[in-house]
Amino acid sequence: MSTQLPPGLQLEKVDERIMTLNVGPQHPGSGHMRIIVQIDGDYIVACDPDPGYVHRGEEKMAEYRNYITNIPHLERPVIHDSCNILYPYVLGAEELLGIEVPERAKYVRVIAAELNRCVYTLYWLAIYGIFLGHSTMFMWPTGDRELFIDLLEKLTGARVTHAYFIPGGVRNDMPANFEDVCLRQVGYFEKRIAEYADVFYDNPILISRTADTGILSRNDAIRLGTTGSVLRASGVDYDVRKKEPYDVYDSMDFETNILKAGDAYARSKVPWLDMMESCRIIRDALSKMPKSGSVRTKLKPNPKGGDTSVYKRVESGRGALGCHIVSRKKPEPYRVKLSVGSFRNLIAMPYLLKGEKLGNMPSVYWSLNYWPVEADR
Amino acid sequence: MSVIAPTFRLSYFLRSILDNVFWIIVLVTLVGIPAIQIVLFYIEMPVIDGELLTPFLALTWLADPSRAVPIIKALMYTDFFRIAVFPGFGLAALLAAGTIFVERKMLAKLQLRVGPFYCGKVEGILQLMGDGLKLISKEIIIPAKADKPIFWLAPVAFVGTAAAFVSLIPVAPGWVVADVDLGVLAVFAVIGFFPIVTILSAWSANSKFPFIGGIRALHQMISFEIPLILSLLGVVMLAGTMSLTGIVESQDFFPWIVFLPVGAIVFFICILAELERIPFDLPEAESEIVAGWLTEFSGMMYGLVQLGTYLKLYAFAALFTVMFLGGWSGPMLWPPFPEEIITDGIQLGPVTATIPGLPILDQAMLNGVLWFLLKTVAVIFFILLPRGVFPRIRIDMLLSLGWYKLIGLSFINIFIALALLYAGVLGPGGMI
Amino acid sequence: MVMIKELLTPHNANVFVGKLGDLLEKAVDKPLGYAINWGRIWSLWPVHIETACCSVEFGAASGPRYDVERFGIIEAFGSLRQCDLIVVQGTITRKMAPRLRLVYDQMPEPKYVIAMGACAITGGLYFDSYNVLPGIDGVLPVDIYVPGCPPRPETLIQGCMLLQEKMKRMKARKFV
Amino acid sequence: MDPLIPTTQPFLEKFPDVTIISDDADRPAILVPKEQILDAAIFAKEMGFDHAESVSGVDYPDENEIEVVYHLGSYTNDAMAKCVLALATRAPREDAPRPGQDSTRLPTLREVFYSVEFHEREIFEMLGVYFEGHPDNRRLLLPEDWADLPPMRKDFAIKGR
Repeated sequence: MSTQLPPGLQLEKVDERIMTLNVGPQHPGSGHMRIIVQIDGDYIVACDPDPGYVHRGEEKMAEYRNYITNIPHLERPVIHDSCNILYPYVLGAEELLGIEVPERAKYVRVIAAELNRCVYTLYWLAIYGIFLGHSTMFMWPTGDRELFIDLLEKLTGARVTHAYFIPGGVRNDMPANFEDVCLRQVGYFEKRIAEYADVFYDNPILISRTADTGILSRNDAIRLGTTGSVLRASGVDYDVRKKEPYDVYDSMDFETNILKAGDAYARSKVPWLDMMESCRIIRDALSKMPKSGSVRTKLKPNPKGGDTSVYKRVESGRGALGCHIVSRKKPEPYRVKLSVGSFRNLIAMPYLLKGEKLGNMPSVYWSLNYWPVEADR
Repeated sequence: MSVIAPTFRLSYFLRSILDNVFWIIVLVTLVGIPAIQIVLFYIEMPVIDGELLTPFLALTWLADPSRAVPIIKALMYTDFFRIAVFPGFGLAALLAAGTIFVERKMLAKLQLRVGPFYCGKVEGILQLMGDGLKLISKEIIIPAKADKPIFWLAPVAFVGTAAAFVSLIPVAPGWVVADVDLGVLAVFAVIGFFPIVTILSAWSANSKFPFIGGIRALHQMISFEIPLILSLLGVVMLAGTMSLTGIVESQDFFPWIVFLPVGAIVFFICILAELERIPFDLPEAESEIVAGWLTEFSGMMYGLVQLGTYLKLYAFAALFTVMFLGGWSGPMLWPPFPEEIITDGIQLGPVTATIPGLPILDQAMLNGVLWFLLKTVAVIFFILLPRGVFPRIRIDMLLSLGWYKLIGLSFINIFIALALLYAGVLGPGGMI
Repeated sequence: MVMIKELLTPHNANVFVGKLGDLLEKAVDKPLGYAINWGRIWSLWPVHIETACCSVEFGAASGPRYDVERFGIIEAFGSLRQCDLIVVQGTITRKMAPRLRLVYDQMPEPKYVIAMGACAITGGLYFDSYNVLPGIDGVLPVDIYVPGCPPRPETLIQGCMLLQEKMKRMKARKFV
Repeated sequence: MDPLIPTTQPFLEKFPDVTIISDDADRPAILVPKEQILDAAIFAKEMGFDHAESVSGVDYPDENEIEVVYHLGSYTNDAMAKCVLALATRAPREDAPRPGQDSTRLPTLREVFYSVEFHEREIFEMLGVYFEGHPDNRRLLLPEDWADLPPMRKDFAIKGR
């Protein structure tokens, strides 16, 4: 009888001390997912994430569209990081279709991807702030995020859904005086981001609340296959931009931020440090890029891929983002699989939340750099 | 404001209020005044200037202002006026409303926003009225398995407890609803009701998140009541009295915060915790337990709880003022009442009206109220400020803060007070 | 005298009381109804339910640049029992639809629905997906449609203002 | 950086049945029969691949098989950081699938690579491949009342196409 019920709703015979809480999908601290938490007093004894509330079948839809028309819907899982989520798909399609990318387009892509990483991370930081009850930390990043959105709007023409990367380069060239505006706003942001430390990262309450909670050791981080900031906060030196540079990241000047602690505080601090590196990369790319030239290679109409498969990956705001495209000599890809950072980090959630206090649930959950829409695809 | 909203809403609103007033006057004339007349013949009236106040006299004030003054004075000294209007509920509710609005605007300014802006045309000052009118008219949902009588009772009891707390606060010399000899003890007795009301409402809702929130509130309030009480003992020792009025009078020359800063800090932190304000707003932590013990309240029940919360905020701020900042005492700021109005009367062009009994309020009282309000508003401001700066802390950190650190600090405070007392510096018969 | 006795029947008394009640209601209802409607217009508290990616722009709308609190709309309110507005932020999947309806049913009257984004209106980009509903019309009664993919925050704010316009023309139901 | 370690050759030496699909230095790909996948995974782990980046399932109705591709990467070995090994295996496909009860089965790799847990759950609901030994073969992303074919199979046509 109980097998007919959906997961998490089974009427199990449990200890009377244990209370089951449904956190989500309508819950101010869950986002687009449900976490079934069982608590004993103030301690979480079991946690079962239940994603899939935004499962829209992107991968199935990709099989019915050709390589170009796949672009708009494949960026929807993370609309505030849309350049980065398109990046592996575009790289893979270029390899399948055999297209060379002009040099200038590579730099424009790097700039757009780093700007978009800042947009994503600022939104993530805003939600992290409100999850900890710090409403000022919601508002400040949300306001500063608009600067980068302005820049991307100038570059691509859309506020969040850019559809800017296409196989063969980018859709259009940089507008005039973009470089000046970009440098000015990045310069302002670098000053501003230091203020976040005053109000948030150096706050004694925040430190005492998030430090030593949800500790993910180095071995566990590797074993669970986590990625991105979660991995780097546990002391593993792995950044796809460094380890397997794509486009022109090998000539960029930046560092990989690694923290050893592996707790929620370290996990919340790595993206913040990464944003500073993003600013460095943007400055570097703007100075090194060719000042003129083409930004896209023209495609043949309805291009067909070979009879092969590719796996490309990039470093997105949430970690390594892979795209596995299987092609079978058709204008449409035979199979597109997005291996997203959120889905890979999700596995750490039941592991980390077990034994934590209920009050730590929001901070540990959101420190996993998890965006439910992306995980559901 | 916009193209799609061309009409001026406030004028409609004011017209509707005028409409309301008109109909109220009509109804009062037809129904109310006869009823009052009937009632007045049966109840005992106060004696003013050796003359029994009859309904006839009571109605003459409509025609003769000089007769109005003694009646107003008499009414001002009735218990009902004190409870409902001046040192009691009316003042507190007014301050509470102001607090909510100032909180929203101040938080918005901290966060580089504007806050409520369009409601009421001028910086959104009518925002609170809008919220209140909406909450009054909203459906009230009672959960199916709730304990209905207790669930209904809880918001009312919460506001009632908060109002009882307000009634103990002395605002000016002689202006207090209930001047209890053991005022501090009475305050603690009233505060002790808040956890009970909270846990009753949380339990009766028969829902998980209110239950967790209620348990958290219970833990928090009870563990912070002990340092709250202990931190006030120093003041009580030095003042030599438990009456709140007596404590204020003992601070004529200097407020106790000068000698007992430790106690003041402990008391302030305890206030934040008792009021469930950030960083101690665990019972209402949205991201963990939806809205804590307020989760199941809808409509005006929620409105009542909010009103009670802000009444409580005012009462605690006022208690801080009374205990540590010297209450109404302060240098005379209020300008003296013009002498010629008392002797010669008010001159309005050719007409001179001599009104005996003016001024209604004396200078000392007005000055006291002014100082009291200034200090209280400053304390309220400091209570609101942490909301923009701090994240929320965790329940175990909160409890260890309450039990280990604050209790220790409040004992240190007591030792300081005892040392000052036995050294003969302060206190009854002290040097100062 | 006989006539007065005949007039004072229980039926006539009932009619008289009823008329008096009508008069009282007329005296109170219209201005009070207006005041209550005015209060509802300026105090729309949205439920915190995120259904898809439009929630990013919903969050941006409450940020410092757009700041919907100017219109009395407090974002991220705790419990749905105190909310009056439900902004459906994007795609509704088959898994989310029953939950959305549940949230709507749990809210107290009066309640309003804004369908934000192309997906919430027609299914949008996901018109041929196997797990997405073609719009939320079959789930909730929608008051305002805000198109866009995602709508800019300005569009959302204009949608809220259109809802205020619409509410102005609605008759405030008697306070429940 | 160190020279890349050859990855496909040792597999061929140890398991003669495997087919080498790609011998690229960064993206080696091999196809292993389903009986040997567990041993091959253990061998890959010994070689230095310590986590699974992605698990994707591809449906081949022409060949009547469903392919499951494990993309394995390495965090610990710096020389292999660039390398992503595609370890593919194939399960028989049935025309009328009954997920969990038909012959579309594979041994789970969760004991070897813990990180495939959620990926395998996703493959189970999307393609109907039951992973034997997986502790948690429950539905993950699809609605609880999903009664149709597993959606990523090629014979599941989406509406209007």
